[in-house]
Amino acid sequence: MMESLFYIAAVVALSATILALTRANAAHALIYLIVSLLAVAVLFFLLGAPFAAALEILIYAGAIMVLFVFVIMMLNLGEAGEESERKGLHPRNWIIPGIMTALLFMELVYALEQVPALTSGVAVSPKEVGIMLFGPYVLAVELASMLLMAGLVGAYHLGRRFNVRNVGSN
Amino acid sequence: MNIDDLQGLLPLLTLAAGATALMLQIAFARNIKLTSFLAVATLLAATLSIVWAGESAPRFVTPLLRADKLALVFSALFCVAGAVTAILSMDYLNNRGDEPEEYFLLLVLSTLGACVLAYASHLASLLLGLELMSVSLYALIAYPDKTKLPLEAAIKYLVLSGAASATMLFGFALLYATTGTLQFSAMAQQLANIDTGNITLLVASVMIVTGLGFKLSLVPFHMWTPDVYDGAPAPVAGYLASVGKAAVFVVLVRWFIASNLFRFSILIDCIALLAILSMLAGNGLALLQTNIKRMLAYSSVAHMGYLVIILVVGSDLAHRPLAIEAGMYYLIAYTATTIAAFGLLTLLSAGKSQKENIQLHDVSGLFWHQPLYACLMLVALLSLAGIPLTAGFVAKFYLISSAVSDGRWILLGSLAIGSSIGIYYYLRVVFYMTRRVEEHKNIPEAAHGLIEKFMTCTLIASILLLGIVPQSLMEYLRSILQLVN
Amino acid sequence: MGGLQVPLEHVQVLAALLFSCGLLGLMLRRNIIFMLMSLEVMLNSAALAFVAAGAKWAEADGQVIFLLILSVAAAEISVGLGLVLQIQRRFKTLDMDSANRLRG
Amino acid sequence: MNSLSLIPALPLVSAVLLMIGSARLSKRVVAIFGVGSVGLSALIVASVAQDFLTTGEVQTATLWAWISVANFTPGIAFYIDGLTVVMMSVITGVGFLIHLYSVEFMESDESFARYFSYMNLFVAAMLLLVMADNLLLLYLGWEGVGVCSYLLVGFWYRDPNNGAAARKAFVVTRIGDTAMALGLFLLFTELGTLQIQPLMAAANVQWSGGGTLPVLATALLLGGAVGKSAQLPLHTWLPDAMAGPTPVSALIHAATMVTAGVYLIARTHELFLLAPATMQAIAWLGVATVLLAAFAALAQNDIKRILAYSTISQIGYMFLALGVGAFSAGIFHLMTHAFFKALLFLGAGAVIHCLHHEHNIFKMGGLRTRLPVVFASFLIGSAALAALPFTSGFYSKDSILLAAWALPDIGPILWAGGLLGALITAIYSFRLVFIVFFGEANTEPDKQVGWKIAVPLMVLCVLAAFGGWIGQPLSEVFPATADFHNVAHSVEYIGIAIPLIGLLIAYLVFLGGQLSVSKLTDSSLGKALQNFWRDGWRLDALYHNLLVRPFTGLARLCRNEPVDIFYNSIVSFLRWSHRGLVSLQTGELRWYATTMVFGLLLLVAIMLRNAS
Amino acid sequence: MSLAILIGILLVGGLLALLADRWGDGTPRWVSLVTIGVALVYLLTTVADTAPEYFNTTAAIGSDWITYLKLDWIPRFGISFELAMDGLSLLLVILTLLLGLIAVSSSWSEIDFKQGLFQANLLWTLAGVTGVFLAMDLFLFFLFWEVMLIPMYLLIAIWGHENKAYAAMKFFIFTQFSGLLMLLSIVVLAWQASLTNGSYSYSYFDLLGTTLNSNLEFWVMLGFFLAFTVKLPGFPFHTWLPDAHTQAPTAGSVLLAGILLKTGAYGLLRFAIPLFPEASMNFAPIAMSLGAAGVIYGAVLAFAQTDFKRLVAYSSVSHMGFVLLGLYAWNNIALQGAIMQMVAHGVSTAALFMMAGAIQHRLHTRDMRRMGGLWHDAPRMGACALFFAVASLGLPGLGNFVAEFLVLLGLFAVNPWITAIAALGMIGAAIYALWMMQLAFQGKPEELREFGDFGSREMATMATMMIILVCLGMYPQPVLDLAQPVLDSLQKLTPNIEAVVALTQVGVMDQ
Repeated sequence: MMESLFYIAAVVALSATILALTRANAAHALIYLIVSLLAVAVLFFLLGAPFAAALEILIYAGAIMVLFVFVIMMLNLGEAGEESERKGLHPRNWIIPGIMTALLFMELVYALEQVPALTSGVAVSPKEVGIMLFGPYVLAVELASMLLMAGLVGAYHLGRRFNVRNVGSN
Repeated sequence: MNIDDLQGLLPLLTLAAGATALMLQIAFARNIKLTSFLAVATLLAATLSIVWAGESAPRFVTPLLRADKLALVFSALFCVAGAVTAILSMDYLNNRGDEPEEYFLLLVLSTLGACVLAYASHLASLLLGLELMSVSLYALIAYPDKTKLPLEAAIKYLVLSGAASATMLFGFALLYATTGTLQFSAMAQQLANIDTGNITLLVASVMIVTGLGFKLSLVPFHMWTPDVYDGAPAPVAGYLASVGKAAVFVVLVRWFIASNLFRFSILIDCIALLAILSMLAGNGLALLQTNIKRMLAYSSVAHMGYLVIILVVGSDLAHRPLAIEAGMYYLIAYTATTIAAFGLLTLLSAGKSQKENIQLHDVSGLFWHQPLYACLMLVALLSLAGIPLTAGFVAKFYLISSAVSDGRWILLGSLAIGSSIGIYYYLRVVFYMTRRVEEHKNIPEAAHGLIEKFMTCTLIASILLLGIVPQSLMEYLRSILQLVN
Repeated sequence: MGGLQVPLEHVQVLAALLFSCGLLGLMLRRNIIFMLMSLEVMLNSAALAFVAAGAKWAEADGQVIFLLILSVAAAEISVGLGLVLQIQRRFKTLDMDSANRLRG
Repeated sequence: MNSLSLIPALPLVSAVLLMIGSARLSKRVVAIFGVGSVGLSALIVASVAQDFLTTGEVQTATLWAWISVANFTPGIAFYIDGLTVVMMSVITGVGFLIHLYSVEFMESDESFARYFSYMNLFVAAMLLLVMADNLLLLYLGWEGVGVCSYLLVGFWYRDPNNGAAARKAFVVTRIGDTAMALGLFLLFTELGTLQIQPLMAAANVQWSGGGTLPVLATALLLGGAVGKSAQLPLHTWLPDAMAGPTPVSALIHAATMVTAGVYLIARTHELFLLAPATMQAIAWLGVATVLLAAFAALAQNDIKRILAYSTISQIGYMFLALGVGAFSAGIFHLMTHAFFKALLFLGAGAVIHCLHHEHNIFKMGGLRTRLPVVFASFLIGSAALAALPFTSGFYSKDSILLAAWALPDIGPILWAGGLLGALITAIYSFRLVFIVFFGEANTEPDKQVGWKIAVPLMVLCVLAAFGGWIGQPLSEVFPATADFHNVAHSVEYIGIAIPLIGLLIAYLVFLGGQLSVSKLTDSSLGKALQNFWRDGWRLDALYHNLLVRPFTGLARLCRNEPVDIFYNSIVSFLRWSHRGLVSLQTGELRWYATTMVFGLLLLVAIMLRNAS
Repeated sequence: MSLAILIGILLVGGLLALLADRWGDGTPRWVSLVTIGVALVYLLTTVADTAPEYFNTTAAIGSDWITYLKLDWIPRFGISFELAMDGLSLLLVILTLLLGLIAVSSSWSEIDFKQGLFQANLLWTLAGVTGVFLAMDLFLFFLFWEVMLIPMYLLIAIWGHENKAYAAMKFFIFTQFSGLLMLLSIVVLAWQASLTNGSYSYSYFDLLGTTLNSNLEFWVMLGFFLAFTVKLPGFPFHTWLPDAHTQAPTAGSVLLAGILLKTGAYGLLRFAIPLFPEASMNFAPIAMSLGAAGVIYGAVLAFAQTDFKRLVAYSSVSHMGFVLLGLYAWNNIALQGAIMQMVAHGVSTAALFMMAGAIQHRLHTRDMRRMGGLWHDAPRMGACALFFAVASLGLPGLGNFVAEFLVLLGLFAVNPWITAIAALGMIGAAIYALWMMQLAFQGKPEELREFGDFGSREMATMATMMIILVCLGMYPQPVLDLAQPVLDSLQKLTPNIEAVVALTQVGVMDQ
């Protein structure tokens, strides 16, 4: 049961990702991406990481994707860009990236064959994670806050002017 | 965590506190003078704090950070470099755009990231340090808001750097899957039992090397370098080229030493390959550049190629101390030199003319109308070219000494060829600077404050001092590295 | 919970697949929004690999790192999207092939 | 000792002073310095010679140690024996007369001081050459006279032809000099010294006669001698060297410098005696040169070129003498030749001087009455040159021919060759006299000779006529030659008769007209032969095609530095690779990502390849 | 200490000259002149104090140094500030300072742009060259070796002629690349020595006896050889020289030809041969062949040139070929010849370059096809040119002859065939030297040409050089005596040399 659930989720995640990355319409792509993230959240859950699964949904699918949505809406990316995007996805453009990706994937798979052991399936509860976070990783949390501050300040500085002076000189 | 631990982290704490203070100050009252003063003060205070921090070193502060002399020395270096960048940027920012205050905040945050990298002894702190530094840099690169180039540079850097980080993270994950630990020294114990032919481990290492190699802009992960340097504001480019690379290199060396990755000879061979490619391609790419920033970018590719030689040499335990010492010296010399070279570009483009891309003909005749700045450039270029009496020469000598003792002839040959090509493009700048007055027309407006002059003299002096009396620094590095090992 | 009997290998292969998809997107797409999405996919795949490895060792470290990756992704994307706004404003396009002044 | 060093020092100092003060000194002062210094030298030489003749002692003097490295210790040192005395006397004596002559000859030249400076320098160098006690100092003088010759041949530097002639003179002799230098290296390396007397002593001890080393060493020295003395095959410079002022030709290219080769061989004759093969080669070279130059002289129209070829020919006799071992005879002919050839040149100079620098003999004629002094001197000089009986040339040439005859095996052939040369010598010398001084007058002289020209001419006339009776103190220097007195009288008679026959032929052809050669000369073969001889057997053209053109061609080919092609190709490669690399930097984000993936792919592939 | 002061005087003088630009228009050149004069006087007085002992000792190596100075510098690598002077260095330092004076004189009226900086660079070049001749620590030696290039580079790049960028760059890259190889060699040598000694040292004296395996020794020797041969310059590494000479200002050419080239010869003599005696000996046939090739090639190309300075430059190539021959013939006579050639060539070529500079200053061309008949306009100049032309073709009685003769004489004992080939260079020298005279000074003078003859300053300079050359030619013994102890000690260092010489000897002996 669990196993089949895992494989279903995996297929969903993969196909949703592929679809997301091949859409011409950004909004559609975003929806697929969210689906993919949700599928990954299921995987997390199945792997015994409920805390991660929750965060995946809350922050990734929730917060970060909303940012995307916000930007897409704001820029009003609609039909106008679609045509050129479709052109960009012409099969001819697929050849080199496709081959390289396939090669890389095969190399990785080959390398991963040697990863030993099976999953224990032991769940790690949010409590244990919390203890770690405020134990050995306390400084990491602090640093993450600094990182987010940097992101915040950067995003503020870059984003704040968008509507005020829309018409740039060059 | 006790008070001694905190004492060991003093530079980080100072920077973090400074950053918070800056943020608050900006939030409540925008005042560029105050902000810049505060930022410089923070950076200098962090520099000075290593004196006290050193008293409690070496120690682990949580598994994530290791406060030892090496970390402190490089923290100090990064803070000084940050301070110099901040000072040099003042005039530049005054003439560029509005709301310049966040610039200093981001600079402090970026320096914090670099210092974290110097302290890192855990993949988590490595990740955070790297990202903190990078994320701040993305914003710094795109900071001026009147032209397109910074934006383009920033987005290129962001996307590629993100991909590199993801690759590195994937490598971490594989590493973690194989060894079950994230801490460098614990990893060493696990790795000791692992066969040197373990594919997963090797692939993981290679992915991490890719990620870090990207930051160091080793060939073939160097493509972004010229575009980003070119588009970024000169002071930021200088900071990125010096601190941005030195921090990554320090952590790379730490990781290699602590978890003894030198055992994996095939990995070392890969690094040697990257080194050779970087030395040759970097110099080849720089050869006919007329844009000085791009030229410096390619030259930094080559210099990183020289630098990673020491990782190769370090694979032999007998020569590792010398190699690491050489690498550390090289980093310091390179940082000083790069800051100086880009500092000059900053000063030259500080004027209101808003000229961002300094071309060769823009420095034409610089010797005659800005002798002091020209001297700075001359010294910096000679140091980059590795001419005696400059820091760059002693560093290169150090590097060669270590490589010779390990008999790495192919690397040395590439270094010799690369350096000789390098002389051409460095000297070309010198030649342009010495062109007669009548031969050039457009003189860029240069900054001419007292502070700038003072900074120029200081930079010249530091490069020359490192080149003429290197003994005390050598001894100091030697002593602290013995402790580290 | 627990009792999932899937080889770790399979999870890793899935992560590798997702990672490759991310790279593919990066190499294929010209629109910066899609590039950022690809980036998200790559980071997400790394996170998946971490969580799987954490599950293997039954340690919390995997999830802690996941959390950190999450914050990294958030920070990167926020700055990235800020840049996207500016690019749209300056270049009037999000096509990175045409927003290309720096070269050579 | 002091007086010895003064001999070369006086002209040297005078030369330097004249060079420094050339712009300021008046012509009179210049003349006093120039002539006076040589005159003083001549006086000192006379006293030295007097001493020598009375005491018969060899004098030596060392001024200072020149170089001292390991066992190489040549000094600035002189060695005066009979040979040196003869040479010094000729140089300073004839030199003085020619200097005096020059004062009038060069009167109107603006570079008067420069001229005398060079001339004095030449005399000094020549004196060093003959006085040197070691071969290095000799070499110094040897090269010194070469440079002076160069300077004086190219004295009128505005005409590029003169410059070319001067350079030719220097370079051709330099070829010989280089051989000679190699000879010196060989001698020093093998024998450990360059001091002439010890060297010859050592050679006699260490070397067996006829060995390879003596032959090699002497052959190399001979190379130098051949170059300097304008013998086959390095004689081509001398006719061209006539571009210089005529007194220069008289002094350098007739009386002194060109005989330096003869002097060198005579000086080191003990070495040559150890190498019979070289000796024989010298003899053959001598005869060949005698004939070749004599025929060439026969076809010349330029008065100075006739004399130049004649000089080559006469030195050929000297070489013949040396080659057959008659060193005294060679030196004797050297001296008499100095007298009569200087006389002829000075006479020719006087003709040229009086005829607005006309050189072509066919444009002269009938000068017998107009320039009587010159005619007299020419007559006497030609007689001596043709070796008419009882002139100085007769005695010297006769002894050479007799010595050649006396040589076993090849002697008669050499003798016959020399005799044929003598015949032609007589023909061409009187051809010159008859054409220039008899017959129709084609040009009027615009001036007469003054006393400064006349006096030297007359003195030289006397010497040329009676110089054959001057004894030479050479018996100590050279080994005694074979006794000629038992030579058949017929040989002697033939030797006396041949020049007279030559004179007769010349008379019949050029003056009397009884014997017409026009049929011969007008035939195509005759014309061709005439041109062939006039061009000096076309050796110049041969050398030009064989040596000069390849050299200049090579130089032209290399002008733009062929080695740079190699370095430039490196540069081109770098540029090319730079362009290639830069073209990868397209600025496209997707492409950059692709390269990153490529790099990753590559690294992983390396890992997999090596791990598996 | 005195040696450091000597270098210090020149460095400080350079700074003063730089500042002197503010004090008045012509001041820098006076500062420069005085500085070199002071340095020369200082050197001579110091030497006069200590030298007598030097010349009296016939003692072993190490004690035959006139003065010696050693200060710790970078103990980490056993690097010290080690200066020492023996007869050879003394000779070359005197030559350096002397030619420094001449260079100042030749730049007297030529330079009107940034005179202070010009003189400063000139003095700093001199300081660097002096350092090269005195340094006994290989690291220090390398430092001076490289550093002197920078002021030289600036001299060419700033005050050079039309194609200065190319020339300066070529000069710098050639010397830098070979210098880098030498640095590698130095480091390898020091490292090998440290394996046996236990600690790093870059001191010449510590490295002298180092034994390397023969393969490594060859490569290390080659590194040194290349660096020095490029500087010398030996065929086929000479191509930077004609360009650099042609484009440099007169004073630059004078320095370049007069002393910079000598550093290469000095390096071979001081370092390359003594440090690696066996490898050098095995390499000698190749080195000598290169030398002979250089002699011939230089002579042929000199003849082919139409540019006055280029011609002189190629003649330098030819002359320095003799130095290479002399050094690798490796016997007393040839070595003395090589040293003599260094001095004599320094003077004669410097004079010719000065001549070329003077002509260019007056005619604004170096193309000899556009000259001709200059003797008429400037007889003094012509006489000087003639003197130095015949000096450079090796006229006996002048210094160059003594040098060439000794070289060939010594070489003949080692290899007669190479001697014979090199001797052809004497003919070549005659051809190009006289050709130069013909093109520039003889022939038809152009009418209506304003062409000033040498003034008294120039004549004084020229006369000095003439007197030096005549002295060298007629009484070279002081120079030979000065160098002899050095050569003696070198020969002591390599007792097995004679055996090797016997092996490489080809020729007459066997016949």
